[in-house]
Amino acid sequence: MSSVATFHIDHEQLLDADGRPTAALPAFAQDASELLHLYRLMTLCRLFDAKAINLQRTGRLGTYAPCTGHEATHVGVGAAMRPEDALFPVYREYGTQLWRGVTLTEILTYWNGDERGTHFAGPRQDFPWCVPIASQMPQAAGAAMAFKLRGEARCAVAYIGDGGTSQGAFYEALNMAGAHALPVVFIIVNNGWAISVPVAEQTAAQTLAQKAIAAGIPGVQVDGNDVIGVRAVVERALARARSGGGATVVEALTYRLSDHTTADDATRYRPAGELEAAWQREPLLRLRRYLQAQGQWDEAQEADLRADCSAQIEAAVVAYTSLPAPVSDDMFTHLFAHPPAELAQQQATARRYAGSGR
Amino acid sequence: MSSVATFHIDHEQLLDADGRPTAALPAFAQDASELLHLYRLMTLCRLFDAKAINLQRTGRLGTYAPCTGHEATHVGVGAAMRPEDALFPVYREYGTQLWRGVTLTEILTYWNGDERGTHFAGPRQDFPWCVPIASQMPQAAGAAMAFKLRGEARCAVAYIGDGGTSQGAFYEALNMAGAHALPVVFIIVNNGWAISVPVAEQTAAQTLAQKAIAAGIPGVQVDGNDVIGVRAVVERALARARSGGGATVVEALTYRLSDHTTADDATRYRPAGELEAAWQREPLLRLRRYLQAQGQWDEAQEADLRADCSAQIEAAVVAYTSLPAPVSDDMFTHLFAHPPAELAQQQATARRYAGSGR
Amino acid sequence: MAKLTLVEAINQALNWSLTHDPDVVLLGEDIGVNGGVFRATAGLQQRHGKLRVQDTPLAEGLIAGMSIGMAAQGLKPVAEIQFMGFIYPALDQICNHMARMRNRTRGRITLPIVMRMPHGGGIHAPEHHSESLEALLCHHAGLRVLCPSSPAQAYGLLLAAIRDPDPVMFLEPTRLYRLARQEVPDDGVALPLDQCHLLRAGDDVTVVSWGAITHEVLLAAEQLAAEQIQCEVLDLASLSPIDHNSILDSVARTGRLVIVHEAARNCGLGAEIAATVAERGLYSLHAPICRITGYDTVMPYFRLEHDYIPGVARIADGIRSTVRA
Amino acid sequence: MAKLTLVEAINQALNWSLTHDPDVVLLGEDIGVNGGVFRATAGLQQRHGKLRVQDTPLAEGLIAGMSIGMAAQGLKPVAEIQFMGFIYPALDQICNHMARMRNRTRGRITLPIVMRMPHGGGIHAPEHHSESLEALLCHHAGLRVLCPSSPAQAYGLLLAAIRDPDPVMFLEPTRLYRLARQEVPDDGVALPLDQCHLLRAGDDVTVVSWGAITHEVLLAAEQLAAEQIQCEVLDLASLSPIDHNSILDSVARTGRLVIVHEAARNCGLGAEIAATVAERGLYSLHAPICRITGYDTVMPYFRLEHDYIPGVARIADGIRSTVRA
Ligand SMILES: Cc1ncc(C[n+]2csc(CCOP(=O)(O)OP(=O)(O)O)c2C)c(N)n1
Ligand SMILES: Cc1ncc(C[n+]2csc(CCOP(=O)(O)OP(=O)(O)O)c2C)c(N)n1
Ligand SMILES: [Mg+2]
Ligand SMILES: [Mg+2]
Repeated sequence: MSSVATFHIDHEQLLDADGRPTAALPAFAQDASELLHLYRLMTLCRLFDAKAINLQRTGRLGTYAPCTGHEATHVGVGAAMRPEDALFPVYREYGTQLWRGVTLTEILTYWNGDERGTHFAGPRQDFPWCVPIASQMPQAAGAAMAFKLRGEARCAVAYIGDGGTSQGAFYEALNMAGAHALPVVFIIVNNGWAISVPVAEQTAAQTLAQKAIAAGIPGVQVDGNDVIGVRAVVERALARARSGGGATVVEALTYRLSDHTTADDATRYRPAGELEAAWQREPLLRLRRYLQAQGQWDEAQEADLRADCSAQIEAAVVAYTSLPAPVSDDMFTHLFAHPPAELAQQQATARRYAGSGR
Repeated sequence: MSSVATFHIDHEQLLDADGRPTAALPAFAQDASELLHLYRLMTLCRLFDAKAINLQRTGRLGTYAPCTGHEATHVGVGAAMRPEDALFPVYREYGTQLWRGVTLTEILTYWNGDERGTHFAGPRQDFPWCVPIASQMPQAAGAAMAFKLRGEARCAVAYIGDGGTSQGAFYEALNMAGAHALPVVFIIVNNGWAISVPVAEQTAAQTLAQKAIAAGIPGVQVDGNDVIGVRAVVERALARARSGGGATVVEALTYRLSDHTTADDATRYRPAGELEAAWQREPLLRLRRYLQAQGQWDEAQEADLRADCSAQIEAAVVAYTSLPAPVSDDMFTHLFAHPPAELAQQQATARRYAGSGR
Repeated sequence: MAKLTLVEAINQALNWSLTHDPDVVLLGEDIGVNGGVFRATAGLQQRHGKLRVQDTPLAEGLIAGMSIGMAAQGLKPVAEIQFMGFIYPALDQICNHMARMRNRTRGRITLPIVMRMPHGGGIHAPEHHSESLEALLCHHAGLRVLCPSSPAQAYGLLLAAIRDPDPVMFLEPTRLYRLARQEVPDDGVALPLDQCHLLRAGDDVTVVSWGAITHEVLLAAEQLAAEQIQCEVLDLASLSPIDHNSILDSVARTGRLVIVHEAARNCGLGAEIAATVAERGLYSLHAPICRITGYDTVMPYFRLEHDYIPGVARIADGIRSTVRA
Repeated sequence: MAKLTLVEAINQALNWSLTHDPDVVLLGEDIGVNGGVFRATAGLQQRHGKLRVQDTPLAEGLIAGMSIGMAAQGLKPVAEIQFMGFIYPALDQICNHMARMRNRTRGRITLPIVMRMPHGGGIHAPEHHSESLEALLCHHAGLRVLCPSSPAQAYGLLLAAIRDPDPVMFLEPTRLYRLARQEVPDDGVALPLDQCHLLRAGDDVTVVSWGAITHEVLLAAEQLAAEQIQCEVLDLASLSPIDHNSILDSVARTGRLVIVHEAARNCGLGAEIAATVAERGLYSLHAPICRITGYDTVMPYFRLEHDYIPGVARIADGIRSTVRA
């Protein structure tokens, strides 16, 4: 037997759990204002999450998928992208979306069962949340193909969870991106769990980044709680993609510090101690420690930031709750550019019975 | 960055294109009668293929998928399996099926559009031909799960083509087999082409064996024109699976020396010279050369074998052509164990109009 | 005897099957420790072990395909698809293989599989969690499709499904999972397949429906009774095959037919029922057939779901007009 | 002007679109150098280049999903599924996304996609190469579904499909690919969408069908004309939405309705047509509606396919009984 191919998977971490740099930091991280920008958005995500969960618990929001624990990954990816790139989210990557212009009000509107939440005023080319797991992946490859065909220096960025890596669509997209050297970066958010199924039951692969090897593209792991590492790794992958180098898979290792959604109860299935241990590695703390150590952050600033975030969130909640209720016509208006004549009758029926359903 | 995982893919070849051993041969290959057994079946496959193509060209058979060029892979896999294992073929792996007891008559019956061809008298647990590409793969994982649950020392063996490795179902099955250490061996027959699409357009992966890395299971390449190598590699993989070691992916490198099917014309898309070059590496020749060099084979034996195969084939053709025609009831009889009452009426209608369709 | 909700009745039927038939194996996403997102399999892994109640990787095509491989080797897989809106990746396995294997192999390979899945809307769930896609499955020969409307039916039909030697799609109305309780003896007695159920007798109009919306239909029938309109309410229960004879018999007496379903109208199951009556029972009809269905729109996000799902008022009006036509 | 077969007319429409609209991109399996297994795309890659006529890896879900991503960024993908029996892996993308994206995003993201696929049997092909699955697609709101029955229709409808801003499923009857030739000017003129076509006028009975089987229907109508039975033959062409008004108008005149399709009967498109007439045209009917369809069995391997597909005799008998009822 002779060896015909060799592969390895690298892991990147720039800031450890204590907020200490483990290597020379990239240029953007030399600029304190850049890091503060990241930290502010991460904090907004964290506080928004708490608010959204509270709204749900008090009957003012539908089922909600929290992002607590993922802020470094989500914000890091957002910061690495350019506005003209296209994002293919799953359902909890608010940090990236907020960076790109989606509003808190839109997020709340969506989770309250209203299509108007998916009509992003900001990043018009970004895809909406994608519930059927992994189906966004081939779509991202398609967008990348469009950019390539048109010779545009734009990239697609697609998210997927650890659970999502078990779906065929995930591999199909990676394989296509490899075969055509498409400008797309796939971000696997390995948060340890797919609802109740731990990643070790999902796959025997020791890393999820190595799934890239099947597609003949590079795969790299990054500490997903290290926003500097995430941004650096994703920036490199995007630069490579933008210059015709093709796709990359980035596995961000993080942890879902919340329930899967507000409809879930993680205490039913998570082993004792795991959650507590994960809180020690959480992303905000380490960045704050680093900023404090650099003399860039103090208690007062923290308090100001929190007050500022809370005000933003409250304003968003007000805007959200004051949206007029959707009407039955909304089911029909956007179905087709040229609606079939037959639909008019149904639309009239719907109007007649609007509000009379249980 | 630190490296967190390393992988390599091995390639096995025991007999080179000139029929010269490239390493010590395994025990079974020390026994000339074993090798002659393999050679005989490979020859039967080759001659059967010619006959089937001829039957199709002369209007006595439907579209047929030839196996010429793949005989070493197909027969090698068959020889490595045990009768109690379960086979999940695609559509052209006759060598494996014949080894296991499927008959030439059944093969012809199938390709002539008749379900009776899929009712194997021999290996009752083997799956029939599977046309929807890659869909056999999760089924094989399921069979392996059944063996595992019941504590049986049996394995599933699933075939897939190079083109089939682009389908999500392929990866889903590999991943599952890894996650549960299932007794299954996946044989990727890399014959260079998926109809008109060459493997280089199918994927950027430099080997197809490395697709196994995505699933955390071993992947190995073998010269698919070397029946000794194929049998050895698959025997090892099966022994591992049978003893609880889990799944393996075997990539057999071979070449489709024929058109995709009799409905295809490969001259439309294959580069000049490729076919001719591939004929230099074909599987029968090298085994014959080896046997001749060992003094185990001569012209007279070859002539006898060919006559014997032709007689078998002619007998099968006679049996096939003398099968009574299927009847319209055949559409209904095996649909359900307990057919819904409503179907009786349709069955009667079908009988009334049987044979009257264009 | 404790009264059970529909989801508890399902749990009881699964437990009974696991206990009495060593070939029964459960598989699906989050059905193990977590007991299923609706708790249908709660406690079963603890009781029957990790091998017989298996969490799978997140891949519906895999779940269906594995079920085929397992069933062909003699097991009786009962697979869960977490929501019916996620059935699509499994359709290749279900339609191209599960439905066909017995026929394809002339009875050599048979597939006693049950695919369970929550069906329908009305529970304020996110997008794709409220779909009614029974027509897709019913269009494929070789499958049976069931949809219970009460805890006792759920228990008896699920047992029947698990015991049937052929694949059965088992649609569980989410709106009913916890709506009402009923005594459901754990006696292992299955209900017959291929039959519809009479929920209410009446002479003025035949109303056919199934699953969750039978409850709105019964409420409408109640209302109409006060107006002297007596509805005969048939619960299909078996969506494929349809018990057409029972429907035709009823229409022969009432002369009027209303079909109510939650799924989209175009090519929904209601069309098949209407078409069959227009073929085999046309001369019984005293009025046009009436379908009251979801609209030919996408199932909306939940704020509008009760404008999509036929409500009691819409159903009552449809029946009223049919009776008065 | 050269007379074209149906598959040549499709090639011509694709070539016209590639030539006149830089946003049009073709993708699929074996559509490039090989020109498609039916030669529908023959010569197009040579003429328009590898970027605009792309061979994809072998994955239908990928093809559909990529089409969505491409369309959302402004391209007009025309994707080929090699045979309709292989549509299943693409259904998640088609039904959960393609059909819904405009609605989901309130018109922000629109998807001008055409999915082309060979439809139906009768060409002695292997298993899974002869399926008629239009009902699956028609049941989903947000999609248009077309099926031409002549070269000129194929050309005009395919151009219309490519120009429509919403996703269109384009079903190509394999039996007709090379059956007959017709003059088809390459003038870039599209046919209107959402309309059925009158193939033959008559007063005694309305016969509705689509795709390949329209030819058997016309042969039957010819035969019956000799018996003084005048059939009005409507070719649906647009399978979703259905042009119900034209059917109802015709039935209002003839009083009788026969529907002929190759797909399985249960929950087939014929049911929708019959149901609609039983609702909106019941009082016109002088006889029971009659559906002549494929059976509720698996499409058999090809030796029996002509026992499955309704033949001229079965169609003529069905029409005859309907007229005499
Ligand atoms: C096709 C499909 N199957 C099942 C589900 C139900 N479901 C929603 S989220 C989820 C787990 C996803 O886990 P992962 O991909 O790790 O993402 P995470 O929620 O951890 O971010 C499941 C099974 C779904 N949405 N889509
Ligand atoms: C799901 C599906 N899509 C498309 C096809 C049509 N088709 C039949 S064989 C084939 C190519 C298969 O290539 P490969 O997997 O390399 O196997 P080979 O024929 O070379 O043995 C295609 C596209 C199919 N059978 N199934
Ligand atoms: Mg996860
Ligand atoms: Mg191949």
